[in-house]
Amino acid sequence: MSKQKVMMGNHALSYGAVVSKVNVISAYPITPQTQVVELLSELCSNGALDSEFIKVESEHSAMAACIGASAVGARTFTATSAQGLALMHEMLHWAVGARTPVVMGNINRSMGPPWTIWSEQTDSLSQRDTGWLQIYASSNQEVYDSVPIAFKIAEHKKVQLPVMVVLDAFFLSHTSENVMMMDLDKAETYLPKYKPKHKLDVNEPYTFGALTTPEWYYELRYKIQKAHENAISVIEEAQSEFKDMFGREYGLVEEYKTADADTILVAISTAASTAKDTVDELREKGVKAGLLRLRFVRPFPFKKVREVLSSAKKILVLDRNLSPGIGGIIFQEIKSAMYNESNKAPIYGFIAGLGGRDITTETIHNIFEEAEKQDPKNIIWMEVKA
Amino acid sequence: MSKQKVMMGNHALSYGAVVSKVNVISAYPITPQTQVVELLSELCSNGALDSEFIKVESEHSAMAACIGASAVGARTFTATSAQGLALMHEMLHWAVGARTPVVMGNINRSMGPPWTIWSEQTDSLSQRDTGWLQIYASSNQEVYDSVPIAFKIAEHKKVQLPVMVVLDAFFLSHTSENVMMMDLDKAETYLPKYKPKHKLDVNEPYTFGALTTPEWYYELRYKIQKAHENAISVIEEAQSEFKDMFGREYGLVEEYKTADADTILVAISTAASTAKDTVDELREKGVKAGLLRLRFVRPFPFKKVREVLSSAKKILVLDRNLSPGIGGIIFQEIKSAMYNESNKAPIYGFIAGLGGRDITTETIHNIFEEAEKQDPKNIIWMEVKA
Amino acid sequence: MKKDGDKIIFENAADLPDMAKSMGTTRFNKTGTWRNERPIVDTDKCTGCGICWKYCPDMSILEDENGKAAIDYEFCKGCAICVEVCPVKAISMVEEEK
Amino acid sequence: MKKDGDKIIFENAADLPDMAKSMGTTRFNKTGTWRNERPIVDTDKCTGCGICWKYCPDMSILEDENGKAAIDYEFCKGCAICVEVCPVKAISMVEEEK
Amino acid sequence: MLEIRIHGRGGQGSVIASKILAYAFAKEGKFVQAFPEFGVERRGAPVAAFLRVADKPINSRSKIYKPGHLIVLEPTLIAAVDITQGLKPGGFIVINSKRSPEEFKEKAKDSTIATVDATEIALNNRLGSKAAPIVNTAILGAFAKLTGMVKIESVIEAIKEEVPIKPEENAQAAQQAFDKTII
Amino acid sequence: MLEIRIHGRGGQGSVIASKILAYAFAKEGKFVQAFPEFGVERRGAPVAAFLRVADKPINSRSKIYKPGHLIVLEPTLIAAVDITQGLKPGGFIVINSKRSPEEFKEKAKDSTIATVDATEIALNNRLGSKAAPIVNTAILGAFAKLTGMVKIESVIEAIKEEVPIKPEENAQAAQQAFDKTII
Amino acid sequence: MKYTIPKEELVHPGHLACQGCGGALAMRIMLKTLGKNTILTFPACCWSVIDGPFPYSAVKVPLFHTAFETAAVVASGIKAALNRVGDPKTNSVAWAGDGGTFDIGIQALSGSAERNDDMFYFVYDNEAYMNTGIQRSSATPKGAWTTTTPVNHPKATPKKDILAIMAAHKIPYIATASIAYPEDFTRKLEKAKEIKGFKFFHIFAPCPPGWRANPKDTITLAKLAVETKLFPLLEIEDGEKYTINLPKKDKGKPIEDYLKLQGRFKHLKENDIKEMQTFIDKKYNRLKILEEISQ
Amino acid sequence: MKYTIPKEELVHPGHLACQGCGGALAMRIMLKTLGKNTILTFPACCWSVIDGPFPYSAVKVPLFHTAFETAAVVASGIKAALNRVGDPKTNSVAWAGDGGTFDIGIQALSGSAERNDDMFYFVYDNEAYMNTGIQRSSATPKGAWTTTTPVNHPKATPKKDILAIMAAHKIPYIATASIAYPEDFTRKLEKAKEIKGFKFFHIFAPCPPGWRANPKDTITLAKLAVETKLFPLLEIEDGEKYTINLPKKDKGKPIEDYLKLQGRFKHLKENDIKEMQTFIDKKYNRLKILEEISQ
Ligand SMILES: Cc1ncc(C[n+]2csc(CCOP(=O)(O)OP(=O)(O)O)c2C)c(N)n1
Ligand SMILES: Cc1ncc(C[n+]2csc(CCOP(=O)(O)OP(=O)(O)O)c2C)c(N)n1
Ligand code: SF4
Ligand code: SF4
Ligand code: SF4
Ligand code: SF4
Ligand code: SF4
Ligand code: SF4
Ligand SMILES: [Mg+2]
Ligand SMILES: [Mg+2]
Repeated sequence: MSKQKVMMGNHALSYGAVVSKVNVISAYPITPQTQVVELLSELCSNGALDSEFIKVESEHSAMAACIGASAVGARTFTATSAQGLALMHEMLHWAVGARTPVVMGNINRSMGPPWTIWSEQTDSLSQRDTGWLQIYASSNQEVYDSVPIAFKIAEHKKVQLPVMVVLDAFFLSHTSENVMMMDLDKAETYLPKYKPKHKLDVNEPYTFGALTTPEWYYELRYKIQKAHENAISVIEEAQSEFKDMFGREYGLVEEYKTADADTILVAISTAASTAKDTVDELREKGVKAGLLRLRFVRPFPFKKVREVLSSAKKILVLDRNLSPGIGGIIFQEIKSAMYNESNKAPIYGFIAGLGGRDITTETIHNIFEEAEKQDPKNIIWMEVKA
Repeated sequence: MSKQKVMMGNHALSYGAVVSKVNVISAYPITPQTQVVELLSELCSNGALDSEFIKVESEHSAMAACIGASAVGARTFTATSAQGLALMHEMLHWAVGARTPVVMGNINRSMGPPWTIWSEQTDSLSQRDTGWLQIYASSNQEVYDSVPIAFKIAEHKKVQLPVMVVLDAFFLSHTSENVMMMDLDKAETYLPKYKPKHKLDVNEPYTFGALTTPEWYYELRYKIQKAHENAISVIEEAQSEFKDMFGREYGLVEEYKTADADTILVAISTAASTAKDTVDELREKGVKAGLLRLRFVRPFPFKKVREVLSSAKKILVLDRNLSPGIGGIIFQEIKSAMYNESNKAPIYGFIAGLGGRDITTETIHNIFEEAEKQDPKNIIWMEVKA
Repeated sequence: MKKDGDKIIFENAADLPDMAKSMGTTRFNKTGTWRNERPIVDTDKCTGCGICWKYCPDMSILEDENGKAAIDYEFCKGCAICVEVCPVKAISMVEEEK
Repeated sequence: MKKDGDKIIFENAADLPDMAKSMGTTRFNKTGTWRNERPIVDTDKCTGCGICWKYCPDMSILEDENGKAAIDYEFCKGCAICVEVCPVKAISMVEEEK
Repeated sequence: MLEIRIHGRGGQGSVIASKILAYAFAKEGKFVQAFPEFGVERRGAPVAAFLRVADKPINSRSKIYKPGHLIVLEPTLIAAVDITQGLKPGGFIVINSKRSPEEFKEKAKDSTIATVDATEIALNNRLGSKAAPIVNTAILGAFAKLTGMVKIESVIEAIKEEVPIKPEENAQAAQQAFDKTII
Repeated sequence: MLEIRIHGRGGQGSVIASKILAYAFAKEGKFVQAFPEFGVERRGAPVAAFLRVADKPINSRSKIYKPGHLIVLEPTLIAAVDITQGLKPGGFIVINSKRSPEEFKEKAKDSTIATVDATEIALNNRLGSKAAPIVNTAILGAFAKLTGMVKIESVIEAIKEEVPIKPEENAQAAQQAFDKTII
Repeated sequence: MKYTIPKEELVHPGHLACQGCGGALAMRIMLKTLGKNTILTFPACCWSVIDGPFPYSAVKVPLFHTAFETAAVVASGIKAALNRVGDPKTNSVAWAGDGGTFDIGIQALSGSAERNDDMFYFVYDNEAYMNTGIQRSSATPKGAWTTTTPVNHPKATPKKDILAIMAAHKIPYIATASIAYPEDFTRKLEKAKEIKGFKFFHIFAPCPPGWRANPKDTITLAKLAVETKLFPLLEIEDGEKYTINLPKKDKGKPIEDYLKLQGRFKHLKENDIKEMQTFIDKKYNRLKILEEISQ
Repeated sequence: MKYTIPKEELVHPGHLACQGCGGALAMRIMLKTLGKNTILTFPACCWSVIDGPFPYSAVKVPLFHTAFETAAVVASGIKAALNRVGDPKTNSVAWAGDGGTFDIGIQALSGSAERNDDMFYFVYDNEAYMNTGIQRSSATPKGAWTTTTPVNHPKATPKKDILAIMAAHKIPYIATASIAYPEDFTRKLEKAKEIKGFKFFHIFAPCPPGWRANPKDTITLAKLAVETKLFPLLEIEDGEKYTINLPKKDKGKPIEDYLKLQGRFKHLKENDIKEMQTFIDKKYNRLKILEEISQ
């Protein structure tokens, strides 16, 4: 008995936390995330959500509060964006090392200075080395569904890692779309109460995080890497169970007309959604175009990516982010993932849409065109006023 | 009339700041960096260094103070490590966007939790997407020399970006080695007073960093990328001038017996230094081994790396760092840099030495041996108690 | 970089400063369009006491040739603070044309 | 995970907890080796007032069967606080064997 | 695909209008996107909101540059901003104004224009104050009337579900506007 | 390549000893590395410091597991820790002790052992207090005497340049230890 | 026209503040008094937007926009640099909102104050995070509505006492100021200019949209805040010497006068208002005592 | 043997504190009084090392090691979680050094205090960053040597007045405590256990290596700090009600008695000591006045 609503991405994210029955929320406002703290404050205060909301004085503290609460065994949630995410950075590393399965929404906004509030994925992608799992959504339905899925993965005994659910500023956060809501009871069947394997407990008192010499630190890190590797099958299970219960299907990646494609575009987030229209148009013109959207950037879906790209003749990567010095982050990730593969098709890297500049179907048409002319060694800047 | 001293890496770093005649220092203590703040405090207070030392309450503030001072046109310096570097994170992005040529020493220490103070490069390498230039030293002489070189690059009108000088915890920071000191006057000829192109100035009052809409943010980021590209030739010039004046030669990378090598090991920092002995031993046994040490990780020396690796039959990458989910960061960087190249030699990624576990010549021997047995698709963990 | 009145025009990236260095002023932004209502000064009543000038958050009270208050309609946002603070009620708000 | 007295022995990564969860105690660390000098209680003088016990930072004052102070030499670091605080000067420091 | 742009002032509820209208369409089985101008506009400053409506899921998640139709909450804006920028010919324009549609004809020759005195309707329903009437629900009634794209019943249902304060009055305002729209 | 390990207690100056000795070697044209145990040892706890010396630049930047020679600042440590762990046969051991070298013979049969009462020498030179004598300079004189690897003049020069407090007294202590070493 | 505060304007019109913004007026008064020899630092706050988009700016002095939590320490860095490579007489000025001061910026602020760095710190207090759309800050008064303190659970804890916190830092000069009393504000600025060390100003700055108030009432509200003793105008020297400037009379206006002009207090019951009045009276009395004992 | 404080030990011997560590003793007293129903949080500080390396620990209650700047808010998070998924009666306790409290942790601390979260916060104050080797913190007294305040430029600003700062937060309970007065400490802990809200303890904890003092003098120093009125034992309720417990007599011992046992003050001239004495007397007098006016 699911109900349709029209809601902005920020509300979809918040209701995702509601159906996940989170116990503790701690968050700090920042444009373009504010509707999340506002709606969750409202829902906590009117009883629709039975959760503690710790109204902290910074994002750094928000993440720290979530980590502390999670260590006691509470299901914890926060949300932020850009500067807030960056300010949390030390605690992002912390959540991973402490193996606290916090789930966080991040609204992609470009990094200052200069001040900016518009969409770009540099904020979250530049956290790629912290060990967080990252889900990039491309619709509000996906945002909503991804929250309980994220908890299910995060809390899994073979994973025990924090997960970020990432959505584009404005293009999703502030855009209202059709969203099918879950039934609360059914959601609880999908995602039962969190039962932690390790927790702070006066009846079984242990110390967590004591100084660790070179004797065992190495192995503790090794276990984090293994948890990332384990996460792949855990995700597949969690998403197939989700499909069985709610009918909506998600993969590690989304393939769109890739099966017979000569040229495959790799992208994430809303740009990947927009690209579907371009692929359709190109197909109409007889161009064998396809799209590979990475829904998960961490764990990096190596196997899937390699499989999908194995027979492409040309691989294009669209990055709405910049790692200064190397160009687009997804470009680097894809090249690296494909290096030791037998398919040696050239991979082209395109930058577009930084700082909220729009990425339209035309932009993506231009990318397909530019690929014909350019050297893959260069970083190709789309629509830059160079 | 240069004088030989025996000093620990932390003092080499501090004296590097002294010969650079920095105007403003702001730093916060953290093991294994404390000797830097201690020596600089001493030198500022006894007049050996004519600089303001702002003793802030956190690393976040240290970087913020440096950025503010740099924006007025002061030459600014700081140093930190691991948690401190992570705590600065938002301001690391800031220094790049604001184009403030701060120079920072970072002593590589592994990230908590659990608490640890030992060497590992994850702290600085996981800042690779912030846009900072990064120099990885492998001797105390190099640490010392790299500070004035770093300022020369950072302040160059075609660059204007902050630079990190990175050294291994304990293996350099606390190890005393022979260091040839520079003459102060000669150093000033090499690195004259900083003359900023843009600064906060009541006589020419401008605003920096105002809200920037999608109209121009994109192009400002493009300029940062260009600055990274410009940095390559600026570095080459700065280092050749350094050689002319002080006789010590540094490259973007260091090549060791790579010219005719079949198997090239890529590494950074002290592990790369230790590897030289292994290469020598292997050569003695008739194995055509070589070593490519990345001195600069940002700007990434694409051209050099591609050139050196162009005819290797096997490429091994040693990472004393972990980006959970993908393995070693240098491994990823190298694969990505080599993807569109004609040499498709397999690239193997090895993890070793996390959390300060020692990397000995034997470890590196084992790496060369493992490469014969392993699949390059896997992350290969050396000496892990798996 | 070119200027077109209060507006600044860049050609391309090369034309931009290295970072967001603002060389123009907010005078480019004619906030007079924000008004639904406009303040009108009754110069007969106005004593030139300067109180409205002192409190206008938008620097939109000018001094006319007789030392009386005058409104800068290019920028006045129509907040009506001046109406409120004038001790002799010399300012009143009227609707903007629709 | 195995225990060898106060020491904890892990076999390998699989044997470790998922994070640094400490299951042993610092009793593994015999800080008695830190001492250059050792405190000696003169049980004749000792009144059993408990003051030395109260102030020892290393939990190294025990109570003997007569209610007098006794030193736990396995852990006592030899700081001499107990010597200082004893109101009847019942404790004194002597050099450790060299 | 329908693409609609709404003009108003910061604080007037253009974004809410776009959301309610989107919801009304969704109730009729449509796929929708409603979004504000992505900016930092302040109370009083001219702002816009947007709406896409289609029969199948909407992939494109970029902005709207060439709207087919317009809704204008605030007539003074017509002097202040170029409301017809990018407007496709042959669409509908609804304006909150006492005046007749003809008076706006020159602004958009190819469009079908309707006017409604949403301000008066709002005030009659005690929605807002004279200085700040709440006209964003009333005007949607006029939109339904002018375009016939969405049923007034859907609009009214959407209002009742989405408007937390005075839902009945708002719904009534929409109905009255529907009735009083001058085309 | 020489590899030397120094044993002491936290706060006793083992690390400074390793640095001074390194500097002395450097003055004679050697390449050196001196480093502490990489730990969090506290005052009072047993600690170690290390030294490498070679004729050409030292590439290897890993720890020392098999030292050739030992310096022991604190005799009580011999009971507390296994000081000869990893020690290569045939090396030198200098111990701060009143006792004769023979009494330590069983600890390291293959080594040449010397003792010196560095504590007394230190106190005679007013270095430190009875509870905490500063013996780290004196013992270096004994090292020079025992091993002949480095000139006592170099050690003394290094002490004078590197020790900020009472450099002369420290230098003198080294000289006296050199003279009084019992091999 | 009569000019009771400096005439020269150092703020440009066309800035992006809402109609009737108290914070915009506060800046106007501050800057015209401190003068051109001033370098500004703004953290994230309404003023990061008010200042206008690149390549435009609303201020006529150099301005460095910085991260939300760093205003104080960036101004410290600027001052240190001025001492070395510029004119040490230039004022280094941090200008922040209440969120950037009471909450996320308090650590950097405490650090600069502890070092007694020679600079000005201004907080324009509109009692919430306005730039992001009216979320509670620790400066939000008890009982007030914000988007994160809904009317059924309005803010439960009282406004953080930033003056007492700064006084505890024993800095040479602390003052409160109000846009309704520009001459008092200007006098204090002139006085502070002569003092070396850390100078802290707490400015009361009504925000019409955030307070659900009519833009025209901005000055009225600021005046009532003083007259009701909610926000007395005062000075604290060296953390201990208190001087209350206004209100002169001990019996202030009732707090209702102030509350009723604002939508954010609309839900308050009679009892809540009584409690608030008691709180204000108690706090004011303590100030009076502190003033007395410092004589 | 006579036990004047609870007998049960909740700290294990073998911990890694230096000989004569005041901080180690402080923990011993605190934990035995608060008892087993306690969850601890430590930020970076000497206690992160004292606790022992993984897989060992020196405490018998659950302990979460956290990042340097986060002690207070992690304890807030723990308490919130206890309220939802655990036993709300369990004490959530942050235990931090002076650096983690006065400096890098003050923002999180201020936040938890402002929310009046139901928890304990203990600062064991050894007046510098000891874990990293004796660098100045804002708790370092004026005139003291540390490795970053060399003797020719010793610390120039006075110790930050954390009590006044916390009092400004109007939290229900603040106390000072000393390892030299365990019974007083225990009494205050028992009292605090009964109070809901934020409880702050400032504990004086001499550090032999950091103060260049003899380990045997740890208790003597702690006692002298009280007897010289440098560190009076007191309580502050609701930020306003001051009670001075010790020293009883107004005329304290001269500060020289305290200084001369410590190498970090060796360089001080007679004048410096006089100035310090004046500072102490003045501060104590102000406390007395605050005590009086709160009666
Ligand atoms: C680290 C970080 N977190 C959050 C934000 C978002 N943010 C920008 S301004 C602001 C509110 C500022 O409030 P205040 O300081 O009171 O100033 P006001 O907007 O009220 O003028 C917030 C939360 C940010 N820019 N950076
Ligand atoms: C972000 C960060 N910066 C710096 C450090 C290094 N650090 C660890 S403990 C410490 C000093 C702690 O001082 P204090 O809080 O006074 O405790 P104490 O060591 O004196 O017990 C410092 C600077 C760190 N761990 N994290
Ligand atoms: S209405 Fe407002 S903006 Fe216009 S002049 Fe009056 S005070 Fe200034
Ligand atoms: S306040 Fe009134 S009287 Fe005074 S100058 Fe303005 S309009 Fe004239
Ligand atoms: S010497 Fe110190 S550690 Fe040993 S028993 Fe006495 S007080 Fe305790
Ligand atoms: S303090 Fe002295 S008398 Fe009291 S118990 Fe200890 S040894 Fe005995
Ligand atoms: S929201 Fe308030 S403070 Fe911000 S600009 Fe508008 S009126 Fe001023
Ligand atoms: S350094 Fe000081 S506080 Fe730290 S463990 Fe040693 S004595 Fe205790
Ligand atoms: Mg505010
Ligand atoms: Mg301390």
